[in-house]
Amino acid sequence: MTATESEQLRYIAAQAADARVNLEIETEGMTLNIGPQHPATHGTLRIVVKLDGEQVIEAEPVMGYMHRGYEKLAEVRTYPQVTTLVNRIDWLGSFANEVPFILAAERLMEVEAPPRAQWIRTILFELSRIANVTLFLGDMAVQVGAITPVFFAFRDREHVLNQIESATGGRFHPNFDRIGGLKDDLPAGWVAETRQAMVKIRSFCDQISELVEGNEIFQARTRGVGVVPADVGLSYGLSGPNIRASGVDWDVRRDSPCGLVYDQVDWKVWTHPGCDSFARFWVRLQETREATKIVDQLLDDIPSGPTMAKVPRIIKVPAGEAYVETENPLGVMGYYVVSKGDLVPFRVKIRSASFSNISIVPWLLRGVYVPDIITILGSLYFILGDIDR
Amino acid sequence: MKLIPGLVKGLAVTGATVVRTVFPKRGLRTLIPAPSKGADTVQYPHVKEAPPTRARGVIALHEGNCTACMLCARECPDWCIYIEGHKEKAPPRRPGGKPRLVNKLDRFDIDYALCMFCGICVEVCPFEALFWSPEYEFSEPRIADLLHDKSRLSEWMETVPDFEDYETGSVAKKLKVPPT
Amino acid sequence: MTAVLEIAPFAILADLAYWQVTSIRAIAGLAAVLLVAGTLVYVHLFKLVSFMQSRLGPMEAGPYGSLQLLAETGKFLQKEDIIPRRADRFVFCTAPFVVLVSTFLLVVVLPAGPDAWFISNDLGIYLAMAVSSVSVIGILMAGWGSASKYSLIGGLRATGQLIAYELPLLLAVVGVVIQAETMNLQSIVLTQAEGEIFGWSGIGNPFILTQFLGFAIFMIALQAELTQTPFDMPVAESELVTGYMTEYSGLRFLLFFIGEFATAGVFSAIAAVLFLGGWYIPGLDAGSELFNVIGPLVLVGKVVLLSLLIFWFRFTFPRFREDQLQKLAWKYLIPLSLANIFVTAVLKVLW
Amino acid sequence: MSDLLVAQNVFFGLIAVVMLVSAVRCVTTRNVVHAALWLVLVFAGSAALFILLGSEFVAVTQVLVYIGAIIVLFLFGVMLTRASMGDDASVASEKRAMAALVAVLLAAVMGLALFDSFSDTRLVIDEPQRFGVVSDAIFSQYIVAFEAVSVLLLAALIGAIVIARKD
Repeated sequence: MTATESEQLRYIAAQAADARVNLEIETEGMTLNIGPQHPATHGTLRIVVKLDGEQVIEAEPVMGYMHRGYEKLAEVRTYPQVTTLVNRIDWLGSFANEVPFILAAERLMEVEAPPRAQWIRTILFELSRIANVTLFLGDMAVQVGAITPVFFAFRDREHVLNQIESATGGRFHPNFDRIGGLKDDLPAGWVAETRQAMVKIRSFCDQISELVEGNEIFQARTRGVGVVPADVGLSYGLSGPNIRASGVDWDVRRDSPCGLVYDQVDWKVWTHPGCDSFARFWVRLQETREATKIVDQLLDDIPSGPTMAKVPRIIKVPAGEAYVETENPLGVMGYYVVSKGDLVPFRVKIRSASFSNISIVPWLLRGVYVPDIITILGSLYFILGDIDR
Repeated sequence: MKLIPGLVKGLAVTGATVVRTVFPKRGLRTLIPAPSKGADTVQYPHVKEAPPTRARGVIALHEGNCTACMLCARECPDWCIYIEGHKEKAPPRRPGGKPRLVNKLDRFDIDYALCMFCGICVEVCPFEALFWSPEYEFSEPRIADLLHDKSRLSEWMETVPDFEDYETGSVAKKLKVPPT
Repeated sequence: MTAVLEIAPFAILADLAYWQVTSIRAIAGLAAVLLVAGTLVYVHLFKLVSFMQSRLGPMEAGPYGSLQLLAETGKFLQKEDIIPRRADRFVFCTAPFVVLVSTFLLVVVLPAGPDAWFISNDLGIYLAMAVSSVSVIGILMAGWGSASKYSLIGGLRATGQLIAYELPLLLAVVGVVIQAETMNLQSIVLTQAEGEIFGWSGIGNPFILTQFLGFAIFMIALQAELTQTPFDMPVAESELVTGYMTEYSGLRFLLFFIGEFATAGVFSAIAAVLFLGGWYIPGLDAGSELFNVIGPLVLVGKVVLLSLLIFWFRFTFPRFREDQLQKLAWKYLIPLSLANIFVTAVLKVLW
Repeated sequence: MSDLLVAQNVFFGLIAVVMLVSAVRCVTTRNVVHAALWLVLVFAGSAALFILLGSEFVAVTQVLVYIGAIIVLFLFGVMLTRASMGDDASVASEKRAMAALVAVLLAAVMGLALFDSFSDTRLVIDEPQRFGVVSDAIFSQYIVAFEAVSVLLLAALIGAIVIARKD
């Protein structure tokens, strides 16, 4: 794409203008393996970068070290079993992984969850977003060298995880969503406790914004680093906060809220025109705050009623195909489910957000310095399970 | 230009955390340092975490209810449940009736090294024989010891808590845990 | 009180043979470096930082985790000493010692009391600055000798950074030297103890008041010399995996670890001597024998205070990028410290 | 006094041996980084010799400038340009004769100069030379030379920048 190329050239020129090594001196390039075992890769992503001094000439992500074959596994698992599996794709916001799959299956079976179930689903969805993004807020600070914020992140994420656990029984892998509703209803006192947790999360956001966002060094490290122009981002399939940080006002929650009750609450989609790493951090910080607001509003009026629609005990999904996507913490996640009327899905194609998000990495890393690689990777925020599936 | 530089604000945040951690007390005893109370962490082996009632810690077996129907073993996504049983004659329910054939459980093992704690077995059990206990301290130095057999699984029954009440607005029925 | 001290060890010291005095000094030097480093690790790295992150830090070994350091040392000593196959064995193995030697040589110029010093001569701070620059070689050796790209990049970054920040460090000291008219650290302490502020000699004249700019520059440059966080690009864990120390394990890693904290302690002590009056506390006679006993403690107290600043910064801030920290050194710190020298010199001549 | 003299002679011998060995290793090793590291020992030895002569200032300056800066820059340059680990056959193979010639000439010139000025002078070292004396000498007796060297260094600095920046 020509727009892509020209944007990139301009970007490289801007990056290299002030301190480009004199090209007439013959220097030996160096190939540096970042990963598969490296603190910045959150697991086993490997990025092969060719360096000229400290400047990246070429970068290539190597994926698949953690490939677990979920799409294939799903073909030999019944629908309830698949729910357990897909939990583990993005392990930090795991409830959010179940939802689009369940929604796709529900669409095929033509059942709809009762309003109470939809409501609770949305609450848990946002809670898992908070659990995921709070960790990003701390982790991003660690990537640029500040150690303390990540401890705050783990500390306050605990409140949210406790709520998820006391409702679903699973701290990391809730496995709470069922075709036609939810496994169980909320325990008594859960609403009040969640409200308290939201207060804690808001104060955590304030702390982070003072400790990290407002910090001059952090801004110097992130502003203007890893600029993703909107058209480039869209052409690479970026989604979620990453594309909203490039000023694209696109949020599946608002634009096509299928099965979730985002249209019932008053909230805002945050965008930032900065396109850089700082913008991505800022958007996520605002989204965490917004998520606490959504949860608070939803908690106010959960409708009463059953949490499970009438579904047969043994689930056989009628033949057909459905694609449902939701706005997961990492970006747009979609499940394309093809059924032949069996107990097991015929084919499940998972569109995970991180996989698309890091496809821009080679484009983005060309011409940056080694420390910026880490900033960019950190700000794009991927979960290895979400890339390799 | 901001009034207070972000660097100073950052220092204030960490500094305030130190003060809050070391001097958590309010009122007269403010100046007595008590970090053990102020810290957000707990000293785990000394202080135990209290998991919520629903926490999926370990699966308990109520042996009397199990009919060795194999539903759980079949639905388990990673096939970590091993069941063997045989049919046995049982005395008639009413005096004078015919003797019944009941399924008797010989073996019921769950391999926790394989289990991924999804809870499907507990859910599909039609006879209320499997329950979740929030107990979480059953790690073993040897992986073979993670295979819990029938008696071990029945012991967990004592730790199964009562089901808790539901939030207002719920129409779900509260289940009962059978006495051990 | 002085009578007691006359019969205390100090009187005996005078009659000892040269080798005895020397060995006492060597042991005292080791103790000064290791004890201070241990204190810093416990007080700051284990406890202060934990409190910053609202946790408790080590609690199990000894009362309140106070013996944790011994446990850690034992652990490091037991660990396998891994040398990468393609590493330059000799360079790789000597590097930590070079770094450590530089630290131990630094301590010799520090005065801890009117008579408690290792050497006291005109070299003073100049020797300290010269010796501290030797550690760069150790770091380069470690970076190059490890046969690892991360180490190499870390070593190169460390060198670039240390060269850049040695200058402001030295130049910040010059202001103090001009004001005290000596490079002898003992005399610098005495000058501060006997100085007066506009005729008021209540607290002496700690140079932090008159040389505040110098102090600030010194502390910033110090942070960079120690490769602590805003300037820890060379050891950046999240990208270079602790840079030049990547391949080290066991004892040799321990040496680097000790070196890091010992250097932090010694440099804080130098800063304390230069700017905070060293072993002197206001209200007492600087010549008093008492200071031979409490002087070291006072100095350690000041060291803990100054290193608290270092570690507070370290665990609060993100790190600069390499080009940014070079820019900070060359564009701001060096011109500022030159201006500081100029102003100090002019004022010195005018007064 | 004589005790001190004996000690001085012993240490001079030790230092001289170390310096000689390192100097020889420095030019014979095939590893550039090792050569630079041997050079460190040579410089450290000469600093020690200066201390034996009682000129502490020069000794410390030797450490600060030569070990702390020049060698570091050497190593820096070597590592930046060729990071070849281990021995490098191309080092010290060409232009050996030329190097030997230059070395011999340099040694001859320096030896002559030293003998010429100090042939029968006995240095009496009562106490270490004070900094004040050095600075007084630099800024009065040798002021012209000092300034000339400063200007030369400045010129070199500017020249280096001009060469480095082609744009």
